[in-house]
Amino acid sequence: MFTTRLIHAHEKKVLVLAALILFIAIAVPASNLLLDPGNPLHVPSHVVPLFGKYLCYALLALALDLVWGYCGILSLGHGAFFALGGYAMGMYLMRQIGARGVYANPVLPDFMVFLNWKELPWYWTGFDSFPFAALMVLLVPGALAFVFGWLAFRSRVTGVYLSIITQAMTYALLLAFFRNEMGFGGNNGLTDFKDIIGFNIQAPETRATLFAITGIVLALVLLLSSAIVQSKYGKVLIGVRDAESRTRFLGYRVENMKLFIFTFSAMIAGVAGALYVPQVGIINPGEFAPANSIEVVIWTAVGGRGTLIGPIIGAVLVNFGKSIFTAAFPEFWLFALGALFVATTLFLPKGIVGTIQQGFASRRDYKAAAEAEKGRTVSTRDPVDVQPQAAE
Amino acid sequence: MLTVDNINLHYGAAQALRGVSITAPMGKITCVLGRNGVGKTSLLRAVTGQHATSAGKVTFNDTIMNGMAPYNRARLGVGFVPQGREVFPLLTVKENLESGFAPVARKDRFVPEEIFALFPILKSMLGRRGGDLSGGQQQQLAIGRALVTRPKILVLDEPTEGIQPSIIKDIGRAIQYLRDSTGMAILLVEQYLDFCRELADHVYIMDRGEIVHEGPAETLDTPEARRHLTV
Amino acid sequence: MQLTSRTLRIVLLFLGLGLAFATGARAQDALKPLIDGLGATAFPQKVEAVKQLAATGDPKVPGILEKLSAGALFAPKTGGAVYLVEGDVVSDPVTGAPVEGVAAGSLQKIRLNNMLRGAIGDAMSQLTLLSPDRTARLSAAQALLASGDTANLALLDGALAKEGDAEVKAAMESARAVLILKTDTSAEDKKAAIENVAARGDRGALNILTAALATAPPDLVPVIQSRIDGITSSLAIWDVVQNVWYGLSLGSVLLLAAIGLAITFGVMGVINMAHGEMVMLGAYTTYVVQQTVASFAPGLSTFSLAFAVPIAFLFTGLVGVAIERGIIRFLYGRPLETLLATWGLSLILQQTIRTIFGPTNRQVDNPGWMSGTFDFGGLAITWNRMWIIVFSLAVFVALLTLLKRSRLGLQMRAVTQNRRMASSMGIRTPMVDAMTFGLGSGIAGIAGVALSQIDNVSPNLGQNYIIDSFMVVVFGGVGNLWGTFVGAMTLGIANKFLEPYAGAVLGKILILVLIILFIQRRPRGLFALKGRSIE
Amino acid sequence: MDQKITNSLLYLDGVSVSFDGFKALNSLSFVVAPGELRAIIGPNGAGKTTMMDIITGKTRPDTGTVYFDGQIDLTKKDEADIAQLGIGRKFQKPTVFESHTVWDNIELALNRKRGVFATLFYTLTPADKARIEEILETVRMTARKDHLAGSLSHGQKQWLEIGMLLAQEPKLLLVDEPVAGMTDAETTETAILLKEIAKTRSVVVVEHDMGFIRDLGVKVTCLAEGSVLAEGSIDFVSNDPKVIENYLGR
Amino acid sequence: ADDTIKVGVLHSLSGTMAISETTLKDAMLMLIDEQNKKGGVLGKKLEAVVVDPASDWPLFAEKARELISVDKVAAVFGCWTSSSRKSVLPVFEELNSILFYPVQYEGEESSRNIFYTGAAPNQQAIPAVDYLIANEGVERFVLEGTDYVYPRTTNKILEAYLISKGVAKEDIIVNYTPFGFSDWQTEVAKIKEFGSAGKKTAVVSTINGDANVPFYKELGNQGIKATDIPVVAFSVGEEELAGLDTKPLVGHLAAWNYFQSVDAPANAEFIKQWHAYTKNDKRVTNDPMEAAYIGFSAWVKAVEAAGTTDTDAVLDTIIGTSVPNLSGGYSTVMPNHHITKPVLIGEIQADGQFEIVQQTPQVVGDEWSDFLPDSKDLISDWRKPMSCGNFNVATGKCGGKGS
Ligand SMILES: Nc1ncnc2c1ncn2[C@@H]1O[C@H](COP(=O)(O)OP(=O)(O)OP(=O)(O)O)[C@@H](O)[C@H]1O
Ligand SMILES: Nc1ncnc2c1ncn2[C@@H]1O[C@H](COP(=O)(O)OP(=O)(O)OP(=O)(O)O)[C@@H](O)[C@H]1O
Ligand SMILES: NC(N)=O
Ligand SMILES: [Mg+2]
Ligand SMILES: [Mg+2]
Repeated sequence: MFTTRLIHAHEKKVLVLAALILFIAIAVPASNLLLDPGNPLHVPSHVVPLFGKYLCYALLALALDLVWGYCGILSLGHGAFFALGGYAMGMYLMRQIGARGVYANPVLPDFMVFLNWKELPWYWTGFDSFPFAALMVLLVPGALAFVFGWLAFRSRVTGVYLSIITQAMTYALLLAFFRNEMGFGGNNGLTDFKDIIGFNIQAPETRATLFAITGIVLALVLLLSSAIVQSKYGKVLIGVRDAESRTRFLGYRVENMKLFIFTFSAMIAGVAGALYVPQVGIINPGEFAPANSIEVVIWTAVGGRGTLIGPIIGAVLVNFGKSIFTAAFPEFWLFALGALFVATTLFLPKGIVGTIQQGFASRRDYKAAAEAEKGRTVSTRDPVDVQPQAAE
Repeated sequence: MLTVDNINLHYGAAQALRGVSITAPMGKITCVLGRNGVGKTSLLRAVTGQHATSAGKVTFNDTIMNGMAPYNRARLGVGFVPQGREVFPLLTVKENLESGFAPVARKDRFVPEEIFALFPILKSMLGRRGGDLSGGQQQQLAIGRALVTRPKILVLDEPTEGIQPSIIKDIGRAIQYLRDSTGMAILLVEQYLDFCRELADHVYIMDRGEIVHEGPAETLDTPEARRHLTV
Repeated sequence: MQLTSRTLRIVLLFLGLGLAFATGARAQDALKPLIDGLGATAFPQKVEAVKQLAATGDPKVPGILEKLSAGALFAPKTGGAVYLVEGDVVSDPVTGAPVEGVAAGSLQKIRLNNMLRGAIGDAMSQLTLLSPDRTARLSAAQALLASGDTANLALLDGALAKEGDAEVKAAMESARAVLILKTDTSAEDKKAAIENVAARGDRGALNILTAALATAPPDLVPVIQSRIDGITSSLAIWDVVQNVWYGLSLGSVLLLAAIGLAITFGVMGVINMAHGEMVMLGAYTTYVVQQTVASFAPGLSTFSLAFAVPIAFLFTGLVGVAIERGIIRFLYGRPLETLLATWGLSLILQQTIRTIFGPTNRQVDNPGWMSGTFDFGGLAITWNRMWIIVFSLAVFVALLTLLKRSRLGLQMRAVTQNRRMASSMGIRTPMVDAMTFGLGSGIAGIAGVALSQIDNVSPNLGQNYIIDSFMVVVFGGVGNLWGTFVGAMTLGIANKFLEPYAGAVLGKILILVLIILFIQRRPRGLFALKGRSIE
Repeated sequence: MDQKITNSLLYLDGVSVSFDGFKALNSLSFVVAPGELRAIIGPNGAGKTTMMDIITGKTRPDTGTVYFDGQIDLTKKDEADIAQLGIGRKFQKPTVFESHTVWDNIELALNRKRGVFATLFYTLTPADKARIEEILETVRMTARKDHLAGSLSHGQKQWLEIGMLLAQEPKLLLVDEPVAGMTDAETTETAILLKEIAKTRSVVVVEHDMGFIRDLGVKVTCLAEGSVLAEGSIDFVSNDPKVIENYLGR
Repeated sequence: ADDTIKVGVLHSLSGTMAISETTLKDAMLMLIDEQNKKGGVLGKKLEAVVVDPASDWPLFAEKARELISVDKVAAVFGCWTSSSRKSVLPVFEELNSILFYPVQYEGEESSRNIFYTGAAPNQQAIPAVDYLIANEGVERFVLEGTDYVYPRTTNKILEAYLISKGVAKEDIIVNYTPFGFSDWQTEVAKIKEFGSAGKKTAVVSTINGDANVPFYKELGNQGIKATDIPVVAFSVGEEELAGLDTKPLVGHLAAWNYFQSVDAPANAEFIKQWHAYTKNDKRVTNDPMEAAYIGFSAWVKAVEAAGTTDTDAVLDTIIGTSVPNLSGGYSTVMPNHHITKPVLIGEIQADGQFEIVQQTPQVVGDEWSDFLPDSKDLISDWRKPMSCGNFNVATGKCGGKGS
């Protein structure tokens, strides 16, 4: 039943975007591998991991939007789940290096060797197996989100208080992962990977495949998310976002509602991180930096929160811009990026997608109003907050 | 005197007022009635400047108020008791009242004793936060607060909502007293027919964003007026 | 060490004999080879030479050592004869007579290092122990106490016998007690010395007693042990006091950093990510003011901080007003979007400062009255921390008064709770909004003035405080100034109690975890707003 | 005593609650029988809304017992539990989901399984659809079913909230000032509606509109200063000198 | 265009590292400018391609890839933190390009495609503690560092080294603080306490970047003078001192391979160029700038020798290349991709400069520390036929220690 809804109940836009992503997921790698470099349609090799990175960010932004846009939980710590997923993958990749490290130690990664570690810490066990690592990619962020959410939602921590403790969480993890004693390579993190399930991680084919997988995962998660937000559960989430206590008085267990989406979202973020690491080639504690999590919020806001398409567009656009600007105007790109953020808030108050949607909606309304005017019946869909001075 | 001349008001695409004109003379109580959602509150928003009008003119004592910010209207003497009370929830009762000092001259920056005479409960709860009051207490506070600004016209949106009968009577008496003693204009939106009938000098009835009836209070009982007030 | 003091004693002995019949000229002859020893290439040799010079007791020596300190003594690169070089004039360091035939260019300044500077200091104190100048004697006695070199015992005994000034005498007694404990003397003497040392009660005394314990005769052991225990327990108490003080001091920094945010975020609800940059602007204002004062009115340099406070307040306040009018005012009712806009703004402000002042740190000096320490019981209190605490309290009280007592304060709160209704009450909301944001920014600016005294003045300054500031405001309870105050102090003190045990990194992690857990208990912060209106 | 608890749907005894030292409820005792429609009046600040807060789990009493449907101790339950037990509430200040349509507001209120997975896999059955349409008809919102609730006028929100209450199909309805801001005609309608509802369940209604109370024609409790001042028929209560003194005025 | 040779400059111009790295970007632009004045390389002008990796490590990898694949640069000069170097290392190996890394680091790395022109621990840390023991009579050590890999490794090496020198274990404490740490009260008090035990104590500081200013301010305020407890730092140079009032800090030390105060004609010329280029005669020079200078000169010389910028050819010719450094001698690129240079110990002066108190002869950078058990048998030699970054002299095989 759920699967049928997966196909039927989506908004058309979402289906179109999912199809587009799938197309890109296939077309980009195909063009990179099959077309020769002279061909105008050829996608150069360095672009593949770059766009792969954007897709991972899009997945992360989508995950954040599920909790923020739809449930009103402004998580300033989603980067933590992303990073944990990334570390789980990174640990697997580290173990794959085997005796090819500089010290040729078949068990210990190099950074442990030169800091005199004698044996692999217990929490590294199992990471030589891909299925285990893949499971951990979901379980570690999921479990952290579950425990964190269980505590916080049960205690009814909401609003900025929740935001700030999620920030505290990622900040604490940042400091912890910086510590060399943690056994995750300190600030250098995990890097210099060799291969993934037996394939050379630097081979164009592997890159192309990773890209395709990322695209497919993004499309699937988009459809899944769409099914979720279209369901009655999705409506309850919006209810929680707008009037939490009212939802409670209707008999919904708000804490469970939040916990489910928070955990789900954390797992998606973990998957995004896991896909990210082999494509960029490094995972280090910098990913836990509070600023990174804030940036995710910003991509989402730029694209349009509370829409499924918005975060994807926002993440890709902002990061694409960042890639271009940092090379084109290395000294001034922060002005451009900063101005983009300010301008978005001022001129596109609901983000890119949100504003476009609203534009369509109000065109429809004005048409309907004009119709109604002829028939003299007040029957229009009233946009809610268009007054110049909305009260809070 | 307040004159509203042929105004329109829109919420986005939806039109809430269509060519509404009313007058509220000084020293008189003018009452606007109508069913839910016909545009009464919208009319008051147009008068107090909380929402822009898209056509028409609003004048008070020969000053054209179109485009004027609410605080400047308050300085002209427009006092407002909104629907839903809108007291400042985290300010104490005393501070809520004092928030009305903004538009008044320095010498008038005190809370007139009549307010406490009218609503004794406020005096006993000066230190409590506005948001903690009961609904009816908040309504009393909202009226008291508007009076602190020494308005020349008092605009009230369903002031009896949620208030106990004895105090409704007091409010009625107070409104009359204010009209008679200060000569201020009073513009009252009400659902409570008996209350209106007793107080009003002049009534308007609205329906679907338009004025559909006007006349002295007695005309409320005409079948034509009744028709607009029943479902 | 051992060797050095033995040689020194021999030299001293020799000196005692020698001085009796030495003539001025002979002494000069004796000095010359010692002075040339200063020209050695290795520092230990130079140190030895200084010691020997001091041991001569020759009145010329202090002058020569001063020249050495000032970098006026030169020697050939490979070592050898030492000359005094002033400008292009090369002269004999002892007689001051010009020396012909030696070019200043062929010589190299005799390098000093810390060990050599220390040796010079010791030598000077030996030589000035009998100086007629009281302060010179006092500092000489203190230096002897610090060096604890037993070779000076005889010297000290001699000086003590002549000393008339009580304070200097006490200092000498202390120094002597330290030396006594290191030598073999009578039990009586030692006992007195133990009491003298123990009376100091500080960590240095503890170390001396602990060292003495190892070599003490058995009958003195219990006495020493009991003194050690006494000092240890009083030190433990002072440790706690010290942690509290450090905590308050950290707390006051957090308070300063957060208090502007308590207005723009706590009162207005603007998620002000550019708050840190306002602090940074304040710090740069301090820099500019200091530079300006230094170049136009150098005499007023000590007061440049005092000028910086109002100027930073006005400047950042105006920037705040401009931001509010230009951006924030379009965002009321959309609090989350202020996050996006102010984040963008913070990037722009950082890069602007980077473009104007460059990416590196700017130097802001501490005025004299903000440098150094004073002792309070067993506590060494640094002046700059002290003033920052006082300053932060003053800012807090002023702000509290403004918000609670002034008309503007009332209007600010009314506007931020219900802007539309406030307007209908006749409150000029645009003015109040601009003033409120300006005030919060201005306060952030003066926080920057204070922070410039203890931290980097760099474009990244603000980034270092923004997270902590939000933590403090939220931990204390949004919208409550007292919450911010108590929150800052609590976090400061908790941090300083954890740090010695857990280390700085783990300590900070623990603080974050504690904040997370604390919020579970009090989901609306320390000073939660309670009541019906809070859903 | 036990008998009284088991025979009642709602049973409050000795309930007190104070805020910063102010006693909002003072040893209040109050019983509602199954199928009873009960009106509550009382001066502003008497504690009527606070009593509803206690019953629905929003506020915890300092002392006293609150039982529902026999032996269920409501003071041990939270809001969601209590709602699931079958207690529905309309707030004094209308609260609806502003960014949902009128239809979705009703759909969310509908009395169906409320777990995460139940809602995730929920599909709108024809029966549910019919039920929602029926409710929309009852509260006269059919024409506005696709409007966002945020764009409704004050009175329209009141109606929507009554609709949501109906959709919840609770055993006990707590209705706080339902006719505030309604015209006289609508007030009469509401009275009829509530009486209709009370045929199958219990209703507690708080109002200041004495005409409306009279229309209901049921037992009236008058609260004052946190406890019961008078109880009985409307004529009995409205002639009580204390009630006149404290509430009705002269 | 084909008539220019592109050179990548990969330093953060924003974010936390901008404070250190921006200067290196400027220095590189100046060097390239000067080279072009001399006619460029191989008859072609050099063209700098500057990008901003924004202190974000994955972005370093992305930008490195872009420089090599899109801009087709002949070599890249860049990175500051080890993390950023670790991030780009696989990219340089994969795309076979060259990186010159100009900052002192922890060692324990050797890549065919990277040249380490900053100091390895034996070119900075070890001579510094030698100096403390010999010339300051220090017997007790506080190893104070920022909590990351460079200090951790350096301190591991130093601990082993000190113990081998006969320093007692209880006379060494190691302490770490987070990045950007600013409240030093407790830490400094701890140092003071540790130093009050009667033995001469010194602090060996691997405190990084921003945290130094508040650290020294606190030292000054708590009245710790260099004559009491000297601090020798490995990350504090002229640039860091520019943000500090150094009067209370006179006598504290730093160990580098270059100080601006070096008295050598090459240095005077360099400083002159720098002041002219930046149009600011207050701008200071520092050690990483010298390292960048050496790396750049060696690359130019190697390219001229190879007659091409082709990576493999340059990798061959550059080994053994000797270029003047700024301390008056020559630095040679060694087969292990590290260079030779003297170690200088300087004391902070009131004017923010260093007074050089000791200078060693040339020291060869040692990538694999002799004081770590797992690397003492390793050497690196990128000449043919060995061509190995981790040759094990004990087993005689390339490829690390094995076990
Ligand atoms: N903020 C808003 N956005 C969009 N539409 C609105 C808004 N406020 C009111 N409306 C619409 O405008 C019309 C008039 O509303 P108004 O609030 O003026 O009615 P009213 O006469 O005051 O009703 P009531 O008696 O229920 O208070 C209604 O149809 C309502 O749906
Ligand atoms: N959180 C609180 N803090 C302080 N006082 C409170 C709080 N909640 C309620 N009160 C007080 O308790 C009393 C009872 O309030 P309640 O809202 O129950 O009255 P009510 O009977 O519903 O009145 P109304 O008819 O005006 O709605 C009031 O005096 C109110 O001010
Ligand atoms: N290599 C360094 N200093 O990180
Ligand atoms: Mg209305
Ligand atoms: Mg009530």
